[in-house]
Amino acid sequence: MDLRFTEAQEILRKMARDFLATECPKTLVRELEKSEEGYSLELWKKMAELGWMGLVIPEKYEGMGYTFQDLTVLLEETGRNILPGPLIPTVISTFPILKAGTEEQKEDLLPKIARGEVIITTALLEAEGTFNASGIAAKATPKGNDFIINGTKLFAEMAHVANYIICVTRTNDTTPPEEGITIFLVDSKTTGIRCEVIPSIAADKLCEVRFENVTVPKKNILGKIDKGWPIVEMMLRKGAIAKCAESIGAIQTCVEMTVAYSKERVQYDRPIGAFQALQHIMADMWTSMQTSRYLVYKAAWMESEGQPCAKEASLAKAYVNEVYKNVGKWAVRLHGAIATSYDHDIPLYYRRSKAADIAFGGTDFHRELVAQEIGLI
Amino acid sequence: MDLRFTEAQEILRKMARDFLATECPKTLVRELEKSEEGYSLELWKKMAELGWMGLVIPEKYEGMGYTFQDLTVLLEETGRNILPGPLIPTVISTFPILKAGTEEQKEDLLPKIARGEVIITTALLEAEGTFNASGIAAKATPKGNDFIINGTKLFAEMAHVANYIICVTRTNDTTPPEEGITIFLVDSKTTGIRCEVIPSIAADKLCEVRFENVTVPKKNILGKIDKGWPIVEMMLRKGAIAKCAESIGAIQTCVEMTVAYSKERVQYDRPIGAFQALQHIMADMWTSMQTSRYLVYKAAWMESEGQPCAKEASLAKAYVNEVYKNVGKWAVRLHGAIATSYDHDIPLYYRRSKAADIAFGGTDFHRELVAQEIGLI
Amino acid sequence: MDFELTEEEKAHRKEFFEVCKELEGKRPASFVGFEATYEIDECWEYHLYCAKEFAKRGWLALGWPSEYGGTGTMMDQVLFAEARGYHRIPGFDIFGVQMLAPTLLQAASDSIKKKFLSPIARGEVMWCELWSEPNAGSDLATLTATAIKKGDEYIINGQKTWNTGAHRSDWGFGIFKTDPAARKHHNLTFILLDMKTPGITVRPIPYMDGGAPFCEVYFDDAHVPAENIVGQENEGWAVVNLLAGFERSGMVEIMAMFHELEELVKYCNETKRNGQLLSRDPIIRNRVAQLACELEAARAIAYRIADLQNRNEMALMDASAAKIFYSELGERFAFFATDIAGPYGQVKTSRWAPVHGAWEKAFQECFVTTISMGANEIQRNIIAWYGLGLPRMK
Amino acid sequence: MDFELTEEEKAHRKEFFEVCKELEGKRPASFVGFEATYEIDECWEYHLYCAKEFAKRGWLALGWPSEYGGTGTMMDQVLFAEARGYHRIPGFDIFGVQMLAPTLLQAASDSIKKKFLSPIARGEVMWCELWSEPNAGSDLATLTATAIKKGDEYIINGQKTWNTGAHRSDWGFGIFKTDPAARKHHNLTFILLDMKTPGITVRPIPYMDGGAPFCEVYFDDAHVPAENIVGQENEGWAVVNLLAGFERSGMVEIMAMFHELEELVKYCNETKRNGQLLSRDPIIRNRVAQLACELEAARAIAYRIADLQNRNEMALMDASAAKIFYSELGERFAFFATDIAGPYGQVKTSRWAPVHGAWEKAFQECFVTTISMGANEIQRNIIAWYGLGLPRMK
Repeated sequence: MDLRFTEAQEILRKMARDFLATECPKTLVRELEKSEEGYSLELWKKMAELGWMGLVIPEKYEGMGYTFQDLTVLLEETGRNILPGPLIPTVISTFPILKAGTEEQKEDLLPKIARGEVIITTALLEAEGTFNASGIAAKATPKGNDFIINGTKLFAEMAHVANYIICVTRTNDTTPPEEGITIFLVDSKTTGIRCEVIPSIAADKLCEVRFENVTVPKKNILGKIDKGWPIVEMMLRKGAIAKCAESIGAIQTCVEMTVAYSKERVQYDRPIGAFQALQHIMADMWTSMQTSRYLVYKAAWMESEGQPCAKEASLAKAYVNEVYKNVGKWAVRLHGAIATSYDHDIPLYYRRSKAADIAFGGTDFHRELVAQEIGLI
Repeated sequence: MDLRFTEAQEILRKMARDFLATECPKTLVRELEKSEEGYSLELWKKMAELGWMGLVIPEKYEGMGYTFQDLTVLLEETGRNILPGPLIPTVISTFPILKAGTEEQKEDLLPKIARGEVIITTALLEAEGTFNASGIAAKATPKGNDFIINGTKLFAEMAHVANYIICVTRTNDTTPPEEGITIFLVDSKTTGIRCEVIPSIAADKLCEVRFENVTVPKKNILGKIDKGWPIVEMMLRKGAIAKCAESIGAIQTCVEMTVAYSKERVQYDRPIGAFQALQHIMADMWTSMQTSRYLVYKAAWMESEGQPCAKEASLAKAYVNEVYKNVGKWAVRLHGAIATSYDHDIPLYYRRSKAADIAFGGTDFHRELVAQEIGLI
Repeated sequence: MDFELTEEEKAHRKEFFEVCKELEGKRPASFVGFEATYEIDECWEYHLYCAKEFAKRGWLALGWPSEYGGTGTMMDQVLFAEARGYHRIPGFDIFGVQMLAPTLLQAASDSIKKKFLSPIARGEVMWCELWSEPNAGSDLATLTATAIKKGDEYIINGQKTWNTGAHRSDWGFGIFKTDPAARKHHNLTFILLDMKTPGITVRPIPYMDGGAPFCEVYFDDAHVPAENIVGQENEGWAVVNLLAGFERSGMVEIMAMFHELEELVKYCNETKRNGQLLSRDPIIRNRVAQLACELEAARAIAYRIADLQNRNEMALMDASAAKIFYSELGERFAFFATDIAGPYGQVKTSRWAPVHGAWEKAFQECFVTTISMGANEIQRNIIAWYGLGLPRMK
Repeated sequence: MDFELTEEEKAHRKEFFEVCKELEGKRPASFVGFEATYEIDECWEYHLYCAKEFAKRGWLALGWPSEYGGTGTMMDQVLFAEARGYHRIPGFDIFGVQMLAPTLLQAASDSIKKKFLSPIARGEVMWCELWSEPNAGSDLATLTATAIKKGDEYIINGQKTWNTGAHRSDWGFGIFKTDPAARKHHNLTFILLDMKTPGITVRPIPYMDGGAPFCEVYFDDAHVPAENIVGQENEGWAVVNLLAGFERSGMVEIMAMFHELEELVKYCNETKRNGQLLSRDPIIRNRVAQLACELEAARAIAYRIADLQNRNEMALMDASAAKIFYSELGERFAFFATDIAGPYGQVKTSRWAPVHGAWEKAFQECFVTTISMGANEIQRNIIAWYGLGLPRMK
């Protein structure tokens, strides 16, 4: 057991931190929030040069061949700084290709992803807003060598700029909900796809994607017909852990900024950080951060090692969701009015705490998974 | 609107407070906890002289003819001091007689209750421990002019010293659970009744009462056959409000003792009450007390006025249950180790917070009633 | 103890609710939450309209002495607040009507009262508060903005901040250092000033959710008539403390939450997830019920405060407790409602947003009540020090 | 970053768990919670028995230098703690083995080490801690019990309190004022003393639930050999601080809660209310799952501390955070489990009690961890001052 980052991870961390500090200042974050695209192509290209999008892609497909744990190390830094754009959607959408893609699909797409030429996202949620298979109503109907997709997907992050959309569809509605799901790799330029950005608290460009008689060739199926749900579960699990890692970074920034500010801000003739009531709140913020941190590291390690960790992923996500929102709230309150301003950095983190909570499953969704895993019948 | 106690209520309060301070010191409370009976006959007789057991009994039955609100004023004081014994069981068990008793039953029992000659309690709960009608399995079977009761009741407070037991039985199991309940007034000396005290956190002499072929004459039915459940609901409602009033008094003592101790106890060269972190905890204790208080007063007033207040009673009970446990917990923690001792007064209150929570329905039971009342379908 | 209203009070309450309900029908769709009053032009227009509607009924002078146009009782103020809160109607200038007017009635000279009370009662002049400065948030003793007397004027310089609605208001009341040499708490003067005075610049501060309820106000040699002060020169601290006592009635916010709770119940009764109505989910039932409990507890203590104030008794501890409680309940409500909405909890006002995006908005605007009007940490100090008599650490 | 144990560690862990599981089979039914060790005769006998079983395997000297009979590694200590916690096995004297032994190893003279370490490793001598006094709880600087040197003895007078298991223990270590005239923090000496010394009187303090894990200890001219001190005379404060660093490993308590969680799940899976298994109630599922999350978070930080300690790095902040977190989780666990049990949640050990009354007991005994071993308020100060570098108010 050695819970320190490896030397290579420390290098990755430091490079990422320095890079983001220079290349992704908060002025850019705010600018991108207000922009239509929600990401900077220039920054994206530089990230590609650093190999971020190809981090977990094997070297033979032009990736870096790093582990999932290494990815979470990077994401902790992107969370710490805030990095707007399609990094997480693209990286998480890469896993179904790695896991279930044909060699042809891999050879075609993975190098492009690694080079930053292709943005992918996943279109999972629909009108009911549930992460359960029962919520998938978008229908894919076979027609010759193609499938025709009809339905409306919601909250597909960055779909408006994605080149490909991993679309989770229902191909069989006579089976239990989990057993009739098929995943398609859809070219976003295909006729019949319409995309609209939903205004959201984190301005993270969640999209409504409408599929109206969208023709997708059979060869674009990822995995097997009707057998897509385990792949979705894998994405949700990896996505949950990834989001947790990002959240840990964000939580740390909130704690650090609050502690630093409390040492500077003078009221009643002393720094407000000298007031015990505030000290104890900050001690609790730190405690909740640190208890989250190793919970997430453990899940990331297990996932990275290929150990079954549905339980650990859900434990972490259910716990960190609440910690981030709570730490974010206290960061605002301890800063006082100044942190209610759009131009302050703290609300950037606070607003993202709500988006992070929702992404890859909210607290109650994951608690229910935990309940099953710990043996409640 | 005038949220002050009336002059008569102030007199009642003051008399009760002075009486209990003299007659029911904490040494007696601890003694009674350890005793078999759990109450002091001497004290009981003095209470009868003050008219407490007959407070809400009309004057024509030798009672005081006070209102339900007046009763809650008294109970706030008994909670403030802690008064062990069958006051609440007897008073709450009086309501079904007042409400549904025949004139004969009233004339027979009410004066005896008012004079302190008769202790009554209610046997409601059974093995499942639910406050819903579905939990009533004890069966009463007609036989000539009698009913034969079989079943086991649990958590019947002070049943081991009660002269009468209000026994809630099932007389019809083909109807919905609420529609086959009959209430019997049972002489506790009847053959076939066996009583055993269940050791409990508040040492409040909750009893298991076994009914084995217990013969009860038909005339001892309270209300009508199969129509007993609305009477139980009325008792639960009044009991919940009564318990809340008692709890408010207990909460107030916890807050007062903690504040006083924190002004005296010196650590690090100053009274611990000067530490802001503890000040804020005490401010929160006070706030939760005060928000509870007027919630309870409102429910007590509505009940007293005969206004429908199932919602208000459940709102109050669900809220106060948690406040009492939480204030009790912090009272112990702020006192430190000293309040973990059996000989300290604070744990007397803390332990009772758990018993108070359970009596007349726990938090989740009442939250569900609230959910119905606020229109969740 | 009696919670019953008199027949007259019941009649008034009915009328308050009826008028507010009617006004609700005219409310622009963009009015989501009270902060919209200051943020959106049509909402400010609506505010002015409602103010006139209230004024013509005498409702902006409830409980005032009749010589200043007063009508009704202190209790009417409470009942009116309930109606405005429940129906979420602006038109009641909290700075002018709720805070300044009672302060003037108690502490101002006759000439000031004559000059300023009537326009407030008529709903014609809207006020803002000029309190905090960048380096003086909770601690007003470290204020630096100055008002130096020169002849029959004060010359004001410096900066104020977090001034709600300053960009909309006609007049402002503020506190300025008039004797920089004097000792703390005896160097401040409470001054009324016309916001159109040359030398005053107002800049809205963008709020985290994109709105702008707050402003910064800059003073650059702004000349204000010396007669426009309340209380004695250099003794403005006493006026501030007096005014602070009128600041913390939570009834409007609490009743607004009652309405939000009804909307939440409706949403749960109408919305399916996993093939089941949200209202059938025991977890949701349990949590919504707990919100209802807390809300009712908040209302109960608000009534307690009203009862004390009706008898002109101090409600210091209760007011602080109420402020802490309802404002943090507001946070819990926002967190919980956005949770219930699932992925929709993050959606801003748009066709995808439940309840017009009110919950997402509340998730961000909840800080307006926890941080403003004496941050909750300060309120806890007040309860501890002045209420519980706990020693203040030096 | 690697959470994997080495093959050797895995083998050790397996053995620790196997032995503890076996010992669990011999546990008296009256052993409900660790406090029973001190409260009930047969539980104390069981403790002594387990100690011998551990000692003969060398497990009371894990990680010690081999010259003092040490076996295994620091990591083995952690794995052993997991096993003892999960199976709730006493036999490990937290005062002697966990706190005193490492302190002696770092700070005591060779003769002291030689004399005292071996009996600890053999499980033959049980220790108690003599710390707090009636007027010195968290603040040990105000201690008054004195040890005045006379020839080659200290004459001890005064009172100690909240001494866990003092009535059972053979020896005690304590801190006494040896130079009443010297300045704070330089007037205390760390002394080891035989509890059978004439002049020492031990009185158990009844705990709120009727047990008696704590004692008061009175000293009336008790003579103790002057050689029995650790560190320098008058410099006992440094020893206390050293020892405090060994005090706060939560692994045993955390693993005990894991077992309790399993019992809770089992109870919910087997118990019906309103005609339905408790485990089918979504509210219960949700809350039990949240307990599981928090418990796993507690274990994660305990591993973090183990990782630091394995490399001889300081774990000050993490240890304080862990202590706060697991102890308050213990409170939440107790509150929640007694809620789930409904009316049975109030029942003391008896035929009506679920899980032998463990939850009712926990409802009262949860304070042992929040208040003892540096109250959580003190732990929060430690994080704030020494961890976050926040200024300490004078």
